[in-house]
Amino acid sequence: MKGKIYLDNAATTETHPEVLEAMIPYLKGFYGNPSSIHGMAKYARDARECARSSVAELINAEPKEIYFTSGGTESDNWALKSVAFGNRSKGNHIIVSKIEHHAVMNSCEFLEKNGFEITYLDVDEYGTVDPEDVRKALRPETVLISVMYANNEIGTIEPISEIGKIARENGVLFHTDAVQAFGHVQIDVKRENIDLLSASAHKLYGPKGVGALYIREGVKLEPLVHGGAQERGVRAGTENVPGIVGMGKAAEIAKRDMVERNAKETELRDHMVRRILEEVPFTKLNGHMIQRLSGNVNIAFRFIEGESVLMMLNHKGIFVSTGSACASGSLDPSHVLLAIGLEHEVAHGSIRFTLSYKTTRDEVDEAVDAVKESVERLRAMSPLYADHLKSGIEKMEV
Amino acid sequence: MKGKIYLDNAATTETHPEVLEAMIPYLKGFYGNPSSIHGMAKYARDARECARSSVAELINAEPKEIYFTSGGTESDNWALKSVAFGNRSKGNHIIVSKIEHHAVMNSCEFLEKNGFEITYLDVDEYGTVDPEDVRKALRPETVLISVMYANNEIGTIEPISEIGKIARENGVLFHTDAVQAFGHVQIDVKRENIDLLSASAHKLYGPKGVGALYIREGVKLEPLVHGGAQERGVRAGTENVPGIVGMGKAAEIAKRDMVERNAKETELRDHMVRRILEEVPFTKLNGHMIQRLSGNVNIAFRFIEGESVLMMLNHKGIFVSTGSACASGSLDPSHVLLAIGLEHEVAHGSIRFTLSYKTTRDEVDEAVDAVKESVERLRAMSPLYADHLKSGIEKMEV
Amino acid sequence: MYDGVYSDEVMDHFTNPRNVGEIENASGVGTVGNAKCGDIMRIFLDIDDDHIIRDVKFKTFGCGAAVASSSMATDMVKGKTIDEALQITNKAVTKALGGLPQVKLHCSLLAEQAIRAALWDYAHKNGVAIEGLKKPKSDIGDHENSD
Amino acid sequence: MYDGVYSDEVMDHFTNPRNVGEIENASGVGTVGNAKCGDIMRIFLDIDDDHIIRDVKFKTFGCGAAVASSSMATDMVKGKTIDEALQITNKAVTKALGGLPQVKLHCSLLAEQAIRAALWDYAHKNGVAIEGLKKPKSDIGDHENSD
Ligand SMILES: Cc1ncc(COP(=O)(O)O)c(C=O)c1O
Ligand SMILES: Cc1ncc(COP(=O)(O)O)c(C=O)c1O
Repeated sequence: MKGKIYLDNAATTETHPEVLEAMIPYLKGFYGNPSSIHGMAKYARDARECARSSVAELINAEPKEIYFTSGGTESDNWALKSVAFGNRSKGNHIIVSKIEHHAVMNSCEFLEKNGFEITYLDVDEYGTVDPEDVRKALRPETVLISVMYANNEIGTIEPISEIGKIARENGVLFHTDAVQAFGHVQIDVKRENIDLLSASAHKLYGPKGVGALYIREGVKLEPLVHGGAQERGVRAGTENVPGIVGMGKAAEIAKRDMVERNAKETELRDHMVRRILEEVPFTKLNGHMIQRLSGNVNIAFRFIEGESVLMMLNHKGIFVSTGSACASGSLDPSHVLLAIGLEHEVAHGSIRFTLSYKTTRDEVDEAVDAVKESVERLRAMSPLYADHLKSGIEKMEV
Repeated sequence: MKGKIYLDNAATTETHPEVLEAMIPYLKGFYGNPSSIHGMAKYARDARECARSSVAELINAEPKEIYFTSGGTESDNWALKSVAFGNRSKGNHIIVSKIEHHAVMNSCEFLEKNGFEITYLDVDEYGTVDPEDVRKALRPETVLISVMYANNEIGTIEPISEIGKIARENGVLFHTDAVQAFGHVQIDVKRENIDLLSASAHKLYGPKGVGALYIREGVKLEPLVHGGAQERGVRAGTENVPGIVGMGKAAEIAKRDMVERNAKETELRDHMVRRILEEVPFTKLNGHMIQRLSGNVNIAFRFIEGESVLMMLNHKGIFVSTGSACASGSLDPSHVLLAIGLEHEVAHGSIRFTLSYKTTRDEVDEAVDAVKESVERLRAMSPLYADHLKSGIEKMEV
Repeated sequence: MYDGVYSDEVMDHFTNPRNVGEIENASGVGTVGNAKCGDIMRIFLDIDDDHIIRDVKFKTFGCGAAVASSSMATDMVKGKTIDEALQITNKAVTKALGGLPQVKLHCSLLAEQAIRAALWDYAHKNGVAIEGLKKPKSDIGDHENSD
Repeated sequence: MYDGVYSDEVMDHFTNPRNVGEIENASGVGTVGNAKCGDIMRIFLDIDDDHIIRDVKFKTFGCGAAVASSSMATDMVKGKTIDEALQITNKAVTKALGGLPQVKLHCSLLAEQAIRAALWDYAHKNGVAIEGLKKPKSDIGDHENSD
């Protein structure tokens, strides 16, 4: 994709060349099934265990607390459903935030149909959960708290260690969907009292189709996928060895490069936000200004609809996103943008730009220029903008 | 792995060079998330749909009846659990065979814990299910029949179209675990009245970590994995695009080469069986002689234990298997070998050799020579063999 | 987002939309849709005494399909009589666009409705009756409190 | 099959097992395990009047760990007194083998039991009492009907 500017790294990332290089031997010669007994299995087994250690190290877990899955969605499903069904005798109440990913939201909806009660916590205008709200929502029958580490749309990083503390003090299990944070933010499952954590490789320059669930030692989960004795008997199925190796490598690189990547991305992010807010009228940054993923820029553009901006940018080889990729298929504005209090119209006019470690200042500048032009063109055709101009109010709150 | 002889292709296969070649672009430049709206997504989406068609064609299904999963195990879990929980109001009875893979067996065990009743059908000495037994096991509250297409240990191909007919006549859903048969045997879901079929790519020279569930049009399944709107809303999670492309390519090649591969494998298989039975005393072929996967040789060697044969062969660079790879971790002899009536001792002494389209006659001959030598050495250390010789019976039934 | 993607025709009408703009003192103006659903279309008609649509312009807030549908629909009614314009259904617009993704079909319906709303406005202002034309339902007027 | 794999020591004793064979008119023979579990070990001891184990042989039906445990255990008791031999536990065998996978630990236990069974047989035949030695439990005798 030469000459293209890819700013949709929260949807998925380009596999890092070192990651691909690490995977290739397991896609070729070392194809053994790790469960076999013979020599071909040993290579696969060693590689898998090496990857497990790299993933564990990135979040200060023990290797034996890492279980490989097919991705973030499966990890979320496994954590929520197995804790719920496994603790039915203890209680049927779960606490989540209103801005969780669909993998958590739709698992909750399924659990509601099966007799569970879910409290959906409000967030403030920046998308932050108030830990005190978590405490207040606790009931004797609460079996799980699940609050995402960082939001995939607006990039807000949640007060995880405060929530973890409340969960641990009250003897309630705490799961966090860290799909967007894993490898991008310094995570410490021990210090932050996290019992369960979901991660996915393809958001971190690793391959698609592989993820992990961290399960703190001592927490017992019924498998979501039953069968063979893989993953210590709790996640059956022949392991995606090349994928696992890729995830391990991506984790290893993330540990090595995180500080540098974050510094670079943060600078570009802030530059982009500044330019857009200064140069394009009637715009607003969605999400928290500081407690924010280093690669996330999410802007509300008034009077225009996001998909048409996206398509104009697409035409120029600039790839961005409106809501989260998986929310699509629906016409409703993002539940996250509504939860932070945006009007429907403003939610519809929001665009997410997500940077990678490879994004350059030139790319950002080119994207901002293209955004300005597209927004102007679309506003020129917008009846809402026309009405606004006629209303004579020159500046307005967005 | 030069100079090595890999005869464990039922555990997993080497990715076909054409498959890997097809995958590489999606591991590199075309990394878009199919759910995104921009141009990068289109490549991924087109490739995914092309793969879906190839998978569908191989079993005479429609592309829209194919749903990609993380592998055979997930497909089995999804089919069994969703049919069960989704039809609770209709009934709680399921019929399976005694020789199903652990993915099915352990899902059944989970369902039993959740109030379902499972009938485990006997098989005859060749591992064949009698369709009449299926009919007899039917109850008004039967919601699912699940019988595997071909067994992973002994290679026996089941009378699927007869069972499908009985299921359809009685209005009961029919699932078949075709992980070992997919692409190796001519399957026709329409003619054989199959409602649900599980497949896995890595058993067919495709990549690990991707599989499919065929769901006949009109059959509604609750997702096993909830979340985004992927796979028409029933299998959430960012798609493993390179894996899916690989599975598609593997299916395409299988369709093209099946007749030729089967002819070649069948000849080598029969040669191998003949040589072992003739040249090694006290041996027996496990499984059906004719209704058998073209690549499967499974032999019971009396008086010795399988793992030690395996290890001796391993020492010589010949890779084989005892029970199925995923059964391992347990010390019990294979449930399949017990189901066909083998004594424990004989079950413990059984070895599976599974060929690929690349296996040569020289490799087979070298393996047989090594088997002969290993079996002789181990019998020389076996107290059972010593006792047998002392008992003075020269030949005995095995 | 879609089962398929946009056709070349849609892309053409989106990137080079025809008839964008407003008509001062238009014979009829119709606005349909609401911001909650993410689509608002406003169509301006200039209709002469022979009931021929001499000119047509639109302004649209919405996705690519909404813009393309507005562009195509306005192109299709231009130069037609009112009766002919009433024959132009959302199906015809969709077909002319080379099809639309399932989830975007409502955009062509909005375009049909916007034209009818503008015709209604014309009929209402001029006190004429147009056979087969009903009062438009969804108007911009109620979008702020249609929640 | 295993969390880990076999150590080099295990592999060495498996591929080149020491003391394979039988002893004619042995002082004591012990057989433990059963075919159902996939392991049978038979140990032959040649014990002199000073209660020293002059020679030892084994025959084993079982996995790699079973063969290696038999080989290692026989090597360890060879030349020892009966009392010394009784000190050799499954832990010592496992350690000498450089460890065994969790699921294979019972193999070293079988080796310990086989030696004790052979010693019991010796004691029984010769009418001597060996302190700390109990009647062996699992014997080949009951393997056919132990289902
Ligand atoms: C018959 C059968 N079913 C299911 C499976 C599970 O497939 P996978 O390893 O792709 O999860 C296997 C192989 O392991 C198999 O042989
Ligand atoms: C916060 C969050 N959770 C879960 C997921 C699902 O992960 P995956 O696509 O690997 O299934 C995503 C991304 O799609 C995400 O951003």
